[in-house]
Amino acid sequence: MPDALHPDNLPATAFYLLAVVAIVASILVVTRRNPVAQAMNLILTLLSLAGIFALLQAHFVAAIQILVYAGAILVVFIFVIMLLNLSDEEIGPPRPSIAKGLAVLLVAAMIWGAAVRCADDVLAIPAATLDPGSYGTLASVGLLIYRDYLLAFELTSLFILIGIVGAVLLASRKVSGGGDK
Amino acid sequence: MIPLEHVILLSAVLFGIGTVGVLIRRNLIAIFMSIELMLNAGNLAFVGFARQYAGDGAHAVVLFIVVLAAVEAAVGFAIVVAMFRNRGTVNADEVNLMKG
Amino acid sequence: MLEFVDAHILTILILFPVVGAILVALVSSEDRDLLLKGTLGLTLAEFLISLHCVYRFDEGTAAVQFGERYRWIPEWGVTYCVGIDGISLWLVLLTTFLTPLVILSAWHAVEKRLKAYLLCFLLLESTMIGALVALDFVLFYLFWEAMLLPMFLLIGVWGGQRRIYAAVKFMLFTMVGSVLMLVAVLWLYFEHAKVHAPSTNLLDLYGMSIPFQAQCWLFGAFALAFAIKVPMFPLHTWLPDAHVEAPTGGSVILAAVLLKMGTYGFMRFAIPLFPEAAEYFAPALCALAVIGIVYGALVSFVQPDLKKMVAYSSVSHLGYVMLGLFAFGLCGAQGGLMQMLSHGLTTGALFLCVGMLYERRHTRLIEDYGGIATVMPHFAILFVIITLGSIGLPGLSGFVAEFLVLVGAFGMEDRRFAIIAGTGVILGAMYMLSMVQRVLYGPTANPKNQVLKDLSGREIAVLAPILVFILWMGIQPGTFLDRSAASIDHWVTERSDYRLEFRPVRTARGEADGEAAAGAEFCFTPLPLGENRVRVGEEGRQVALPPGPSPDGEGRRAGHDAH
Amino acid sequence: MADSLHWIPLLPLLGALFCATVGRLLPKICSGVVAVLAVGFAAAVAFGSAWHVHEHGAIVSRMGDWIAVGPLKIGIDLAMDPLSAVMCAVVTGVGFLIHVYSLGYMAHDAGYRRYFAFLNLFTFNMLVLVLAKNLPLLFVGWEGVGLCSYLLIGFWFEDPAKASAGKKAFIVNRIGDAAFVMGMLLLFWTQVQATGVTGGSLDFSDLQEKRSLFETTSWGGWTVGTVAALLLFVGACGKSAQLPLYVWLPDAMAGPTPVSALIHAATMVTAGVYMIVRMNFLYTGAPAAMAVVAWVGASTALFAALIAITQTDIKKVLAYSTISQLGYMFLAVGVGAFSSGIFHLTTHAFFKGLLFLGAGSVIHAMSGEQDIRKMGGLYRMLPYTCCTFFVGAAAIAGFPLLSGFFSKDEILWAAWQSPRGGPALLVLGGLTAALTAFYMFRCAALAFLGASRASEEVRHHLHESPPSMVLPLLLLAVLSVVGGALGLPHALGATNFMGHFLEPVIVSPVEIPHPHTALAELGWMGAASAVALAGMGFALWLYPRKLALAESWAGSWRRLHALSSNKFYVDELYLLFVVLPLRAFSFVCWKIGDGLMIDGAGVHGIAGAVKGGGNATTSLQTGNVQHSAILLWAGGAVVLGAFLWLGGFA
Repeated sequence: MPDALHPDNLPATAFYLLAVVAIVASILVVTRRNPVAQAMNLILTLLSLAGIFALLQAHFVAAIQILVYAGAILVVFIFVIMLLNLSDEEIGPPRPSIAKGLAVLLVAAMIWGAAVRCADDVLAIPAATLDPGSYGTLASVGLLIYRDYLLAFELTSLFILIGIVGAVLLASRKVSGGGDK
Repeated sequence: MIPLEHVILLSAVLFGIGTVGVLIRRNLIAIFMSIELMLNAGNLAFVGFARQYAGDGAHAVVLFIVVLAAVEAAVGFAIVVAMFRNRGTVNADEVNLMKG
Repeated sequence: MLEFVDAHILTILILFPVVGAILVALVSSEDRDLLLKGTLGLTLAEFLISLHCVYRFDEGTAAVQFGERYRWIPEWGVTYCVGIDGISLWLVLLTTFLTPLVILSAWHAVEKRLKAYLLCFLLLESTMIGALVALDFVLFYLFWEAMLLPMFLLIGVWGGQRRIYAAVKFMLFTMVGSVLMLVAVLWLYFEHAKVHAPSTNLLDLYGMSIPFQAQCWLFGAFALAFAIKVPMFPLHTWLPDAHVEAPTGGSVILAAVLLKMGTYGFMRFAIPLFPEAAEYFAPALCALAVIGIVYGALVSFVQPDLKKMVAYSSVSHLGYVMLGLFAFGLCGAQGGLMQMLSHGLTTGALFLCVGMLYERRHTRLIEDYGGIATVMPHFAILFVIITLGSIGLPGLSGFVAEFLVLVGAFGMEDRRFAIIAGTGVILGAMYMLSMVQRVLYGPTANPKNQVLKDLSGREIAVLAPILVFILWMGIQPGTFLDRSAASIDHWVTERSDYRLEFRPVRTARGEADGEAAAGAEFCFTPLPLGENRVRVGEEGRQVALPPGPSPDGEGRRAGHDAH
Repeated sequence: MADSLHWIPLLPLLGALFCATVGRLLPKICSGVVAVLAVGFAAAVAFGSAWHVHEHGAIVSRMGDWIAVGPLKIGIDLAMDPLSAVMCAVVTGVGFLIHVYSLGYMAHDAGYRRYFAFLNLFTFNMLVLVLAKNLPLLFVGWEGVGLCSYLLIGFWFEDPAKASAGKKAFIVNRIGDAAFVMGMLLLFWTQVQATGVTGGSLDFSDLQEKRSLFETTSWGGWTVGTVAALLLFVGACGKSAQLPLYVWLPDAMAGPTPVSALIHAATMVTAGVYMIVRMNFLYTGAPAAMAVVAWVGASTALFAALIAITQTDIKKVLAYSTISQLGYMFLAVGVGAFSSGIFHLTTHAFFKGLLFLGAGSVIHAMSGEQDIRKMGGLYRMLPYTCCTFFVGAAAIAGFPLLSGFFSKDEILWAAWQSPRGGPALLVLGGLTAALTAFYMFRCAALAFLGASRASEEVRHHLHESPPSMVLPLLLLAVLSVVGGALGLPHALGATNFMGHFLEPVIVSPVEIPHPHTALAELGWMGAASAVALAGMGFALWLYPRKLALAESWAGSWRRLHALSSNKFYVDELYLLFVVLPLRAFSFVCWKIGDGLMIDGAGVHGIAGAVKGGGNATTSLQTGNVQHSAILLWAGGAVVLGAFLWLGGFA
């Protein structure tokens, strides 16, 4: 039996598996022309990430990821795509102009450079041992939210309110008359 | 045991792909999706580090980021809908009122 | 009351027009008569006050008189310090003398927005006097920039067709120069603050010894700022445009006083502060001055426009002033000062005459005129006398000034400047007389000229006082020269280590020579009682005074006679 | 009389002020009379002071100081020594006669008051010039007379030609004056540099004492004395219309004739000679300068005489004759015969004033006609004018025993015998004497003798001038005849009064040997009168009757005649080589210097550059969202990169 499936390094192989899935899916999100295909691939990416979260002991976050992110936000995505009944985007292939390509390469190189530069001195700090019971669980994160970060939490509610008002205002038919053309 | 640098690497790659999506795609919806990707890459990095240094505070932050993503999607789509109704297109190139 | 006026005469001279301006602002703009009469009254009162200044002026000393020094921003050592000496006395007189005449000349000339026009002049007068008497760099710079605003408005609002272009050009030219000057001032300030107590007071900065290399840069900055204002040869193109577009009153004050700010700046700031650099650059600046003389004369020879011609002649006349100053001789400097006054009077009067012609014919082109003498004999007589004064006919002010400048310039080791400046005298006669002939003599062919009416009583009243002074300066220049002799002599002989003794005004209250005023540290920021009062001595040494009543004995005597 | 010196110039000044101000209100005749009286009283005081000077020597009157700055001290001081006594007498005497003459001449002219105001102002300035005790005050009078000649030449300023003649006169004088100032400054600074700050003074007496200083210090290769003398001589050329700067005098005839008589014959033009005689110590110390003076004088004399013989305008003939006679005076001064120069100046004032006034009365009678070809046969209608004119012509030609004969004879003798002179100068002088006799009598004959060539209605208006004009003519005629007595040579047993009177003024006189025996003197006088009579005879023989012969001669030497009558095209040359290039150069300075270089390149250039820069950056602002995103990223990347490269997080 290959050591990959060996019980104590099972999580690592799971992680790599999920990582590959996430990367492939996100590439597809970016390159597919059909919006629905894009959405589906995005959902796949999110789910794989949720898996990774779980592997990293962030169980609550993984749950939230699946529930809120994949479940709610992506549904809205699909809903809007259906509402606008978008046809395939454009006939021609996505025309990545050289400038944009260069910019992307530059950015990727930057991020990789940053990662490498800080990786060695950051990673020098030894990994802390975790107490699986109390880490990443609903209880611990809940405590955090309602004790340490209470203000931030309340602010998010305000944040959401503004979002709702904005969305309603922008999208409502009455205001659209303001459009000039 | 998942090595941290791989998690960070994954996060960087996802973030890069998201950026490419934002810069290349002409369709606003595609741009929004790419932004979602970038946000998720961020979340992954948070969780990765949290796992390494047992700082579960990051989980709260990830939560807030998810909220942010939600609100952003909502407002974004409102704009897209308004624009679609006015301009009949969601193509980013046609919308250049801000020309200098 | 008189004692108060005596003690603060210069501040009064500066603030009186501002208060006047406020009063005039209250008058309704329909009531033209009251506006004009009121402003005229105010400016005449200002002139009387300045006469008082001349009367009380002590010829014997080169010290700064009627001095007032108050602490303005103690932290940085910025003082409100004003004083007048032989160099600035007559320029202040010129300002206060000409402004009422300009108001008188604007009786019918200005129709639209008369009130704003008069306000501009009152503010202009106050800022000009401020700049002339300020002895603190911050104060001087404030007035130096404030002076531009009213003139900018005068040219920009009441000007001719291309007034906006001219006003902006005038503003930018001066701004560029003064910004560089500001940099130099800051350098000086910080250099001074290293050794002495921080102070922007000119009297303290005079004593500084600056390495030659730095002196050259600083002198360059100051010289550029003032050369633009003078205007010297390559930097003069703003003057003809500003003059052509400015209203009559504006161009009179611009020519008579604003141009003198440049030469006054050289005399007060650039040369005394950086003597070695001044000596080093003297040949170059003399060359520019001489080129200016010939170039100004030649170009005004072919000008079709009267005002532009007189403007270029100003470039030529002020070339003489610069030549006089940089000859570093007593005759040269006195000649320069006289030329400043004589040019102020003659060119001011010329602009007034051109204004009178413009008021009648609304054109400035010489070929539109011809044979004016037959139609307007009084005007012709006055115009010819003023022109002769301007080209330096002996017996009129121009000759005394130019002769002294030539004597001064001839004393320099390189006599070529004097010889070329001498030819300037010929060119001067050429362009002025050819202009007089084309305007006054010949047949009055143009029908519009035949119906022109001669000068009214008011217009003669405008020109007559100027003529009196032109004759007075020509026949008896002693009255003007003697008052500035001590200061100029001090300026010439002690140029390498130039210091000015600061003499506050003599209060009649029996105080021995104004100690009370010197000791009293009245300042805008009230001092907490008992705090150790610091009095900045003349040399910038901090003389710490024991708290309590004004000191007697050692402290006072040390401060007073150690100039 | 000693302390009333300052009244001499002040009286005409008060007269001028009266005419200019109060006179405007009173009837015309008042200002005329006041002006005449002012000059009359001035003449009286002048003669009184002259007599006092003759008896007791120089008088000085100080009236405060004018400019006192450091080393430079100039006082308003007047002084009368024998030289200024003679000049004062001439100026006020001839001036008075011309003022009386003007009463009639200008009787019906509109600008009557203005004319007399200017004439009095001129007399004031001339007297200041003559009586000044220091060089700057002399210069004040010098420029003052220049101004008055400008005002009087352009008196009828409605006519542009006359106005520009006035302007031309002033500008040419100004060129001379600029050199004069340079000379003054040189003298002043040489003293200051030699004796330290306090040493500078421009009083004639001080200059006289320091003359050795001028001969020793050198500047630019020559001695200071020579350079200063030459500079002052250029000023004199400007004022006394010598060769390079004479062009203004013929045009100055545009002024009223009495003005020409007073200013351009008797007084102003002689100011140059007076100045050189006043500065004789400077000139005797600079032989090179004296040689220049002599040769310029002689060549001007000949040059002007050559032009005068073909002139047709009566006043132009007299103008060129004046230039020629002035050339004589400079010749005399140039060879060191200062007193004979002044003597000729005096006699010249008499007969040239007479000739001009005669010409004036002819023009007055011919109602403005000045061309001698249209005159003729005036002896019938204008007997007095004719006689006096002929007397004047004879005097100037050098008719024996008249004033001109003696003064010119003395000059020719000096030119020949003086150590500074030479035979060449004598030849020039003699030739000019002959030409002078010829053109004077040509003009007189054409004007007065023979048949009248005037048009009918002009001939109808012919009338003798009123007494107020004729009286001065008679007086001047008498003076022209008797004038010679002032300087009778030794041969005729009289002491040379003028020579002795001016003795104290000449500091180190040039020794001119007198003719040894009476016989040599008589012989010399005979030769001189022979030359004069030849010229006169030839002219009288040729002109009234043989006009056609003269025309034919003129035809045969057409080019020569054209050359002379067109004044050797000097005016055109000046225009071509001085005025036009100057105007062109100034136009270039204005349009290219100011227009293109300073304004165009400098000011607008910079403004244009700034605007261009601004336009370039706007192209970055495309509306496209993605472009902005890229910019955002690029910026972020650069900043991050720089941060990391420079130090990173450590």
